[in-house]
Amino acid sequence: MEISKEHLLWMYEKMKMSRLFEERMQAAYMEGKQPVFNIGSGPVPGEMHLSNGQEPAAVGICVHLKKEDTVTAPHRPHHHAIAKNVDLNKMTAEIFGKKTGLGKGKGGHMHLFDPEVKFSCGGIVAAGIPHAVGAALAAKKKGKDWVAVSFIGEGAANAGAFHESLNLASLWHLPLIVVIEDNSWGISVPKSESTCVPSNDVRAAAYGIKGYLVKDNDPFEMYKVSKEAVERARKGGGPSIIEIETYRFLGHFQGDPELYRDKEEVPSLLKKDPINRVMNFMIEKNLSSKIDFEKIDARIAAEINNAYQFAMESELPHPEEALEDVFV
Amino acid sequence: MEISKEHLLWMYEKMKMSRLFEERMQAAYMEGKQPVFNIGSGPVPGEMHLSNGQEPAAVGICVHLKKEDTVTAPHRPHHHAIAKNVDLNKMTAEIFGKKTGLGKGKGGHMHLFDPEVKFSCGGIVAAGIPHAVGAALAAKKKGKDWVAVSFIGEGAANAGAFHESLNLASLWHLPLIVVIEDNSWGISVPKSESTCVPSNDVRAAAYGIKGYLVKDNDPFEMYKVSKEAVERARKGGGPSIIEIETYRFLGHFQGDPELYRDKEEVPSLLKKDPINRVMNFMIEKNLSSKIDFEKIDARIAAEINNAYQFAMESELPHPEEALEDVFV
Amino acid sequence: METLTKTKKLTGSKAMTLAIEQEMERDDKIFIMGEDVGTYGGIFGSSTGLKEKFGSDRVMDTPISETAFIGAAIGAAAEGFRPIVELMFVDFHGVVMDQIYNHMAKITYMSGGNVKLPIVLTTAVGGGYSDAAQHSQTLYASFGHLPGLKVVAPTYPFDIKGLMAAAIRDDNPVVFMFHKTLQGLGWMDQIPASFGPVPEEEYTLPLNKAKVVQEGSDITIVGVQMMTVAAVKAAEILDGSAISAEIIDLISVKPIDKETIINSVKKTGRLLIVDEDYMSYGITAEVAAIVASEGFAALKAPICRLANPDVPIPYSRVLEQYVLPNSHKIAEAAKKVIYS
Amino acid sequence: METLTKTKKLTGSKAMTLAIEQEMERDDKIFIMGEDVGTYGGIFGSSTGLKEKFGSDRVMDTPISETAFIGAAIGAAAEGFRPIVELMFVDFHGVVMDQIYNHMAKITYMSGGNVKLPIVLTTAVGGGYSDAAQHSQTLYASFGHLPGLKVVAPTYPFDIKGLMAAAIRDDNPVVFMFHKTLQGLGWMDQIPASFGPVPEEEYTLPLNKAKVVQEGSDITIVGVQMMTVAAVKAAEILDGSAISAEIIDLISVKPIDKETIINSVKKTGRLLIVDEDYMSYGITAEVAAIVASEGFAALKAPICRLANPDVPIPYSRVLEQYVLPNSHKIAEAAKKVIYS
Ligand SMILES: Cc1ncc(C[n+]2csc(CCOP(=O)(O)OP(=O)(O)O)c2C)c(N)n1
Ligand SMILES: Cc1ncc(C[n+]2csc(CCOP(=O)(O)OP(=O)(O)O)c2C)c(N)n1
Ligand SMILES: [Mg+2]
Ligand SMILES: [Mg+2]
Repeated sequence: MEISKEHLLWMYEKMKMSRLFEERMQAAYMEGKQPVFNIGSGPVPGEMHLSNGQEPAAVGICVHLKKEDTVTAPHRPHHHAIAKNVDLNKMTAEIFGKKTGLGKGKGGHMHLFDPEVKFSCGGIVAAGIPHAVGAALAAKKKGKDWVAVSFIGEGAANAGAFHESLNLASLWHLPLIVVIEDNSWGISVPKSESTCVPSNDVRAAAYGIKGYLVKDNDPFEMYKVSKEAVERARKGGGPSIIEIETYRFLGHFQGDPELYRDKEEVPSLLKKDPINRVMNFMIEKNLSSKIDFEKIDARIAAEINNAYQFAMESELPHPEEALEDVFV
Repeated sequence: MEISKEHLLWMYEKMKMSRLFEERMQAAYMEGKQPVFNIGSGPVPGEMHLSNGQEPAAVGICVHLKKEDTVTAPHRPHHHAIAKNVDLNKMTAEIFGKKTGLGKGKGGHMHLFDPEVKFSCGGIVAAGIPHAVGAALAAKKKGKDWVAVSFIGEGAANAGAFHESLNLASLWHLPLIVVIEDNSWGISVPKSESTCVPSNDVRAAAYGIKGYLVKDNDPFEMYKVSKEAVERARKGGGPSIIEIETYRFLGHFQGDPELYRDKEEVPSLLKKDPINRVMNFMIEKNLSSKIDFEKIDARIAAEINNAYQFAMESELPHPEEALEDVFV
Repeated sequence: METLTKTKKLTGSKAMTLAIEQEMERDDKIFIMGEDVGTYGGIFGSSTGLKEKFGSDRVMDTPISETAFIGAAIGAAAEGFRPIVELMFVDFHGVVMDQIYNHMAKITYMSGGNVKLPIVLTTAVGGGYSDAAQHSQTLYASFGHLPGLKVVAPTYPFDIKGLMAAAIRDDNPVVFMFHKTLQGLGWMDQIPASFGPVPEEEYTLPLNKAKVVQEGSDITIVGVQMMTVAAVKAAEILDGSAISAEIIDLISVKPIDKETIINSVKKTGRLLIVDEDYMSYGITAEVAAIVASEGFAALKAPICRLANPDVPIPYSRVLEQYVLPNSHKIAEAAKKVIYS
Repeated sequence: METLTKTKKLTGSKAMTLAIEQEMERDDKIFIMGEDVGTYGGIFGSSTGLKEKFGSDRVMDTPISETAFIGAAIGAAAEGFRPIVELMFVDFHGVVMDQIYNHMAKITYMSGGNVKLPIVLTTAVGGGYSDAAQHSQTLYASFGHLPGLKVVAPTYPFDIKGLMAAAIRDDNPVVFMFHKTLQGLGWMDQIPASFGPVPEEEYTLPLNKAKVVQEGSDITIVGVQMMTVAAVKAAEILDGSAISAEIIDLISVKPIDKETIINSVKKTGRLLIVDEDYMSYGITAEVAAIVASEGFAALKAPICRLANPDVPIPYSRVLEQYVLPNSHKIAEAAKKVIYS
């Protein structure tokens, strides 16, 4: 399949934006946590799950999505949010706990809600899948060709919510796509010790639907199978499962000592950086030049800088605002 | 496969016992509920789920089980209990709410526990599967060849517990067999409106295990595939799924107006009574005679009569005993 | 309320379905999902006749997948629908509590008020008919404890209708607990309280108000659903002993209408709370604590609590009746409060 | 206790794992299951070093399938094992509550005492470090409300060790809630209370007893875990105002040790209860209700409750700190009880 230059560039940009956003976040998170790490300290406290390396999963499918399509993401949500065009300023501000954040500082990094672009995420493994089923049901009820994509980790494919949701979505022929990011790990537990099948695409058989397996974090293949799955869903062809073998460059959360994984693993993964892969492909195919990419990178860096600036300069909420917004 | 006369007779007897037990139960349940039905009245109050027609599922596998093997059953548990040799007197007494019952009258028809033969059941759909996983894990830990069988309805195969349990059991190579009794209905909801695949044996693929489908409530086929599944489990070959198409002769519970099902359905099912099927087979094959069966039936009827006698004559618990047994 | 003249005598079930029907006619964003809510009409009559009227697109039977379909109600609500979703028995909440309390209840807050979830979660509660430990609970407090949910448990048909309409119109998740015995179903105990006058017209009642169902001067008895009914009966017994009981029907489990309760205790000086739920951390605890902290000065005697004594609900009738409060136990308890 | 001489200063985490280790050495029917309990040693250090010592057959990592593996603990316990099973954060209970409250908690009762389930369900509770609405709860009352579970929430390392040993030896399901901040982990807030003297020898402590951690005469302050710690700090502040506070560490969430609390209130006449959990239907409610009903005569002032004001736990530090009780708020509240 040919991927248009426009789409390739879009994927590159979103991947790069996610990566730069997270590199900056990594630093911001460590502020106030040195020399002694304390999870509750600094401008960005609490848990922090970064997605460096997993970008292809997000961009390969979101490139096919519209604003009206729904995305639900798990505890590791930044790459999805960025690929779904979540407001970067408000998202950053939320993670800094500011009043200008998506949730006025109430949600935080694991609970980002941007109804403008129909994005949400949450901290409970697999819990976002039913929400996507509901969005898909709403699309069907409205007679729209909108789809719902639910991103989960490979660990989440063993949770009951996965099964119930896929059965329901298949039964009702809903436009749901579950993307399983297999980064080999559920915190410290390797996939081989959590999932009884080598890859979760085979579980599609349990729901009479189509399952895809994307190997080796391939952004192009992810693009391809996602296109097929999204198109089928839009046409009323029902749900799909896409599993992508991806890479977790960092710890489960920041501060994770990672004693459970081989010291060789990350360096070898880093060699296969998917962002470079797209860039190199485009340069090889003469679709863009090094210079083009430098310009793009600079623009993205500026955008991210703005977002962080906005977040840092924004006001903290007033303490008493904690009592507001329980109900609308 | 040849089935020994002994096994055929065992299956017949247990099926007949279950049937006669339930016919008597049906009458006992209606006592005090006529002319006006009131679920809380009579010697046997509360919900009552009978299994008439579903006997092959229970006997076809339990014939291969030992005392040390575990069985967990759902809200419709009498045929399983009888096939697992649960103490008939105590079980009947329990259902009559008597002090001599399995649970001293605290459990009731949906909560029968006979640790002597490792039988339990419960009122929450699919909740017994994890308990069977635990029993299977215990067997493995002890180095025994014991297996655990969990009976569920086809409706339960769409609950999260089903998925989590099978993944875990397959991952840990546990001797678990999940028997799905597809009686076409989950209360009023037909299978076609609850399960997205025609039969649940295909779901075995999601766990890399073996799945079997027994058609048309066939006790002989149930015997055969169960033998294979149980033997494999005993040898450390891991879990299996067996789905059997079975018949629900009665309502979901007693008192169910059954407005949702075709008036023709039950009469046509009744023609295919599995108990007669076994009996006729044995008579045809000259393994037993009509007279033999009459004798057997009389013996069973007497046994059941004893159990009901025991139950009815037993004392009710003292009210204050309600406060005992929360803890051991 | 005064202007609503045309009333009918309806059961709790009919009052509930009438409210849903009127709302569904008014607003096509409302739909119903749950196990056996379609052709069966709800095991406890919560949707009788609605599938016939509105079709299977708006009254949807579901698989036994509470996490998926109650979670789907959240996703659909975020998209502008107003789902009514049924958890058949409240006893099953444990398979889906995460969706209810971590998501349905918190998303509005976590989104800073940017996502609204107008969902009514209906669920049947209550025992007394020997359905044993997994089918007889009320679990009022299990829902009342957790923030982000409005929780109502109305008793009488009039309140059932008005509160259901209000619950549907509310833009927040409302847990609507209906008591099986108060549905007035043909196959359960027939009690007068399950049958009462209900205006045909549409009306709503506040979700957060308790109601003084009977005035009195010697003791305040707070109950909810079947315990309100039992308290009213107990008041008759007490009448014979010249004790005048004021009966409050809690209706709203969360938030609790402190004002109505405290005002009553200011008048009577004595408080007895009755609950079909478990004692510890239940309604008797919360109401007692409210009064002991905010209405303390009015108390002339120790507060008295009557509830299930922290045991699973036993099957055998004699055992179940022993653990459930009833009018006689209430009358006894009230006398003790007054005379000791 | 007097004879236990050889003590070490240990963190909460070390005290917990030492108890488990000693018990596992004693009894090979004990095994551990949970997410990341193996190589990782438990996200909050509840099993550090145990896999290395006992191997992966006795310290088993599980998939993210709480219903399956916590349910499996029930099945294994019925077969004579004594599983310790971990629910990583108490916040996740909603995906598995059915197994916990309808089965683990009730099977012994429903079987008339014929099935015993010696299970320890460990789970991490508590906030204060901006982990937001789905990872910061304590939910003491969500467990305390339901019958059939013993629920403990110890504060200090000495109690953690003795209670863990007792929980393991108990033949009933025990929910063992350990507070993240009290584990004394290197990557969290370092507080003195998370570090303390612990006897090396084996010992057990009663699962159902509260402890007077500091005697006083003007007011009784009841807390649990971090609220006990905050209360002790508040007592120092109050000391400055010549107010003598008696601090009770609840330890047992279910059953509540009524005697210890009422005896204290008899002495002080005043009661303040502090809880990191939600206010409604929480510890403040239950303790207040106990005293307002069974210790009423001793009360000289309204009972005071301090807890999360029924909102989900917000992420932003300023917001979270606003909703959580702390030593200053406790001191303020205590003064109010005394002076108004
Ligand atoms: C129901 C539930 N159980 C456990 C957790 C704790 N937890 C958070 S992330 C995680 C691992 C998830 O693994 P995976 O789904 O593979 O996603 P990844 O972190 O690898 O992106 C776990 C166990 C949780 N948040 N929710
Ligand atoms: C978790 C849960 N949800 C719903 C129910 C109510 N319920 C009891 S039996 C039943 C239908 C079960 O259907 P199936 O599994 O096919 O078993 P069958 O009754 O046909 O034997 C339902 C919905 C329940 N007991 N538990
Ligand atoms: Mg992963
Ligand atoms: Mg069925």
